[in-house]
Amino acid sequence: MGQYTTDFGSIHSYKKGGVTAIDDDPKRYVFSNMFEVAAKSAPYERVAVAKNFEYVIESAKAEGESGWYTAAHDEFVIAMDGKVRVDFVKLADPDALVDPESEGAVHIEGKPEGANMGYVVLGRGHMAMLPVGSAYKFSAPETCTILIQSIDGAVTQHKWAQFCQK
Amino acid sequence: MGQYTTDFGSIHSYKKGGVTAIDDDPKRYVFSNMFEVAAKSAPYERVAVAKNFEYVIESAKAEGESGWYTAAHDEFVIAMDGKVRVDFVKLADPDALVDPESEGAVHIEGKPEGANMGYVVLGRGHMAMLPVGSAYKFSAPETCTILIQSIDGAVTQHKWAQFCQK
Amino acid sequence: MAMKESAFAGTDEEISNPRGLPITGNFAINPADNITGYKSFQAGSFKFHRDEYFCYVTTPTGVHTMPADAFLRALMRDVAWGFFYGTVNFDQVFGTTNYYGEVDMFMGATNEAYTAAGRDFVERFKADKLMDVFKQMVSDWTNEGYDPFAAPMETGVPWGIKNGDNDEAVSRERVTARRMVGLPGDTPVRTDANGYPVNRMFADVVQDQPEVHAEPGFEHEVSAYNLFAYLSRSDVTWNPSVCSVVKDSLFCPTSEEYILPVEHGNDRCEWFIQLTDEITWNVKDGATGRPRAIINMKAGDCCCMPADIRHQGFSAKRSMLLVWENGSPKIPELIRQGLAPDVAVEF
Amino acid sequence: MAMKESAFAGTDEEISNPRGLPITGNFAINPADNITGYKSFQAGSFKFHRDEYFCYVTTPTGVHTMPADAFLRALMRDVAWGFFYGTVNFDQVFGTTNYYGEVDMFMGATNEAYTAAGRDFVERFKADKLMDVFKQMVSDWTNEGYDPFAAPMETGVPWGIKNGDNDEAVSRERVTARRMVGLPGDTPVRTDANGYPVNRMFADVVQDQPEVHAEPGFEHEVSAYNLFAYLSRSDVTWNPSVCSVVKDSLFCPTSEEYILPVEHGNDRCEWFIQLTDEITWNVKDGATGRPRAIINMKAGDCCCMPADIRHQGFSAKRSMLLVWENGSPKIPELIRQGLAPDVAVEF
Ligand SMILES: [Fe+3]
Ligand SMILES: [Fe+3]
Repeated sequence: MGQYTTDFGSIHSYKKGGVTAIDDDPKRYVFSNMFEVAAKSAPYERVAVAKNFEYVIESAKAEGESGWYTAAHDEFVIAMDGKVRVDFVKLADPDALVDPESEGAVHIEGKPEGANMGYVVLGRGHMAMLPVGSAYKFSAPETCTILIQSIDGAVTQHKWAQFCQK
Repeated sequence: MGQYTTDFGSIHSYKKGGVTAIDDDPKRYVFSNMFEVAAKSAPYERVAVAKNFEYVIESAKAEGESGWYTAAHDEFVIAMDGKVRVDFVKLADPDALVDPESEGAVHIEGKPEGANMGYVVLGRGHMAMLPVGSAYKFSAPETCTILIQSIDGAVTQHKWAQFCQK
Repeated sequence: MAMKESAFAGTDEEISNPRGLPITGNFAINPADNITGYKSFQAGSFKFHRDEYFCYVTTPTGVHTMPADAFLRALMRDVAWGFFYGTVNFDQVFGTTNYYGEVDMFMGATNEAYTAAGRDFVERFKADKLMDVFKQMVSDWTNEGYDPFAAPMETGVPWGIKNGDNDEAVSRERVTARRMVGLPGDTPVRTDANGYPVNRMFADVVQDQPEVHAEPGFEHEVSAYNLFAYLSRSDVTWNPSVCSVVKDSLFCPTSEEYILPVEHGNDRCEWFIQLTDEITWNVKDGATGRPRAIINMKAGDCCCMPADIRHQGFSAKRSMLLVWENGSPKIPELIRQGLAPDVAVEF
Repeated sequence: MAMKESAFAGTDEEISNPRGLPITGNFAINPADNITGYKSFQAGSFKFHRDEYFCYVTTPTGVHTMPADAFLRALMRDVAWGFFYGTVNFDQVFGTTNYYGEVDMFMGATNEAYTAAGRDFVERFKADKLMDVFKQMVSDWTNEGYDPFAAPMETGVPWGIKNGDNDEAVSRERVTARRMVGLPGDTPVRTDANGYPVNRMFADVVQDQPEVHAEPGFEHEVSAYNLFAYLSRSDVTWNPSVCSVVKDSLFCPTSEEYILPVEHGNDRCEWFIQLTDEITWNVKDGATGRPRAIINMKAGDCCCMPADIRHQGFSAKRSMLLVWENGSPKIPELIRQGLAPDVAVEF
């Protein structure tokens, strides 16, 4: 048996497939590439690459430090192609920063108040929880891509026409 | 591995399949069963069970002795389900009995003139040639079925509506 | 993707029944055939039997024949997925449509030629009753050495008369994280020690674990794991398992090799995020079966399956695919009533 | 009344070309891939490559993917049959149509969705040139231990990277009697001694020979053989061989097990006479691919395949089938021009 090489792709090197229509409109498939989206966006712009009713998956370029975020529900992040550190603070008063009935992440000005929960350092393919009730911040020594499971909200960018196959 | 039983069918015991139409007319498939055709026909009636332009395949009940036949071209016979003897005579004057340009078998009154060529005794699944320039006669000690590869001609019976699935 | 068990019990809401069919009973499991050694099965007017090469589905409108490997691979998914979301087309003729508590089983209902000629046949069953028959069928019809979850290069062949079983393989519990894999008390990560070696086609996938520095008291919240390593150790193909949950948003990554054994007919939008390598999807119309598109996905590609199609994937090298589902039970009926669109995003 | 094809006007000896296509050249055989070890091939705008699981056909309109076993079994038939009569659909997308001297190779031309959307792609080739590429392809892509002519229970699996070959199996000559099997100087009968043992599924087929009592001088004419024994010793499946000939009337019996590896699209009527056991045929429209009928044939059944359909057979136990062809080269054009009917008999 031969040796296999797993093809991961990265913000610096990705190939795109695509939709070959037989009898359909390629736009219906909302086809994009998360690495291209991240590469062509500003750092930590959380651009939706998938959406299903209120739910979204966001792709973002991780580069240097992000601001702080929180949400009224769990979110999850995957480091797709490089090292990303995530710092967590247990919010002293989460409801003051985000409506508990709301959905999607919100940006917090400055470091929020609360206990230091610790941090994780993710390598390629690692997934971390962004737990409800906490705030989190990303930092990346080198440019890479993060994928976030969340809900459409204040910080979510919609650039479908720019990135999706027509 | 289990023991396998090959299912042959015979004039005395056959099962029929059939056409289940999804979006078609079953008649287009001209579906019949050679054993049924033979069973319900008189001995040595050569009933077409397949036809493709001038060519036919005939099924016949072999029972006792047939008359003598000849044709201006080769024919072939398969004994499907029992013992059949075929006797051959080298015709002294074949053109006198069958137009050399004609197609299909013709019946000959009485034993034709010519040299005795010999005979074959076929068991189930045996195929014999009915060579051009000769006359042949079938005999079967017990009722069984013969299948003849020939051309549509004087002796060929057409009973499609009687035997084919509608 | 696995439905939650509660779906079988029925929900408080009314179960959709677009065809207005009554519930069919009349289940039977018949003794093993003397020659093949396989049991035969009955659910309503549907009868199932197999021989050395084929599985047969018989209804009052006719018999449908499928190669045993194709049938068993599809049956295995239908069982493991709990009838999944929408329609599981075993092939272009036979399949099931999930209404979450009740199931329509059909011959030809998603095939234009059958429906146009009025030759389609459908009956409706309580999901748990039909599942019970399906589970016994996949158990009885799977021989020793054959694993209908495995890729062709990793298993034997299903042909021949009854010869032992592989109940260990066909009764695998599907994996459903409640919050995230690796959290204390949630679905554990996969290791050599718990029986999940790295697949040969993922030998180059780094098995490192994230650095987790949780302050005391936050060990249940500050948590991470190596998803790619987790997927590299999957012992099954084309079997999404829930790895992280945001309300009804379910990340269901899976490892894929060879061909998706069913044509999955969506009852809502479903997203594919290609994590590694490459998959090609053949997309057909959900109702008629007509080809609509061919989609090639490479690592990083994101693509939506609209709610009105069916899809079947091909993966030459084992690959990691993130299947993303919105598990809300309300969506299919919204789409059927035209209150929600077939497509996820209009731009 | 016998209707002879020569009775119809309007035929000549020119090669039919209903699409009016020019002959395409540009054939290439490319060196083995570094990873898979398989060569790739080109004929006109069609490119062919394989990997461990799949064979790929690429045209300017897209890539079509087929499992390697399905592709190789179909390719083997197309090669062994010399492109056969009419259309050999490798599956519902790719195939060849024989014009007897020239061949149309197509993607989607017999698939309603492709043609309706104008996505079909067809090129025309000199038959011998294309055959040369196909022969090298089936030789290179077949690994040691796999026989694309054999039934699944009688051979290995085709998966994996390049690993030896099975040229002995893939270069079998199709057997074509000139007058009848067993005649002096014609195709010999099969015996243990000449390398044709009885197939395990035909162990109960009596191997007796007919009594032949030829008078001196008539040994070349008084002749008979055991056809059932001959078929019980066939080492291939779904590969009709000519056993007796009345002008253009060709008896082409064959032994069948598992699934006919192609959907054969007729360009004339073709007859099936079920000699033993049972075959089920799935019949689809020749032009669109829509299901039209399912035909179950038991021993003794006789059934015509009309000229406008395609068919694929399933045989659970190895069975004997007499395929009967009218080999007249004039028929397809008569049918295309509407001068002869699609059906063999109207009643
Ligand atoms: Fe799906
Ligand atoms: Fe055919």
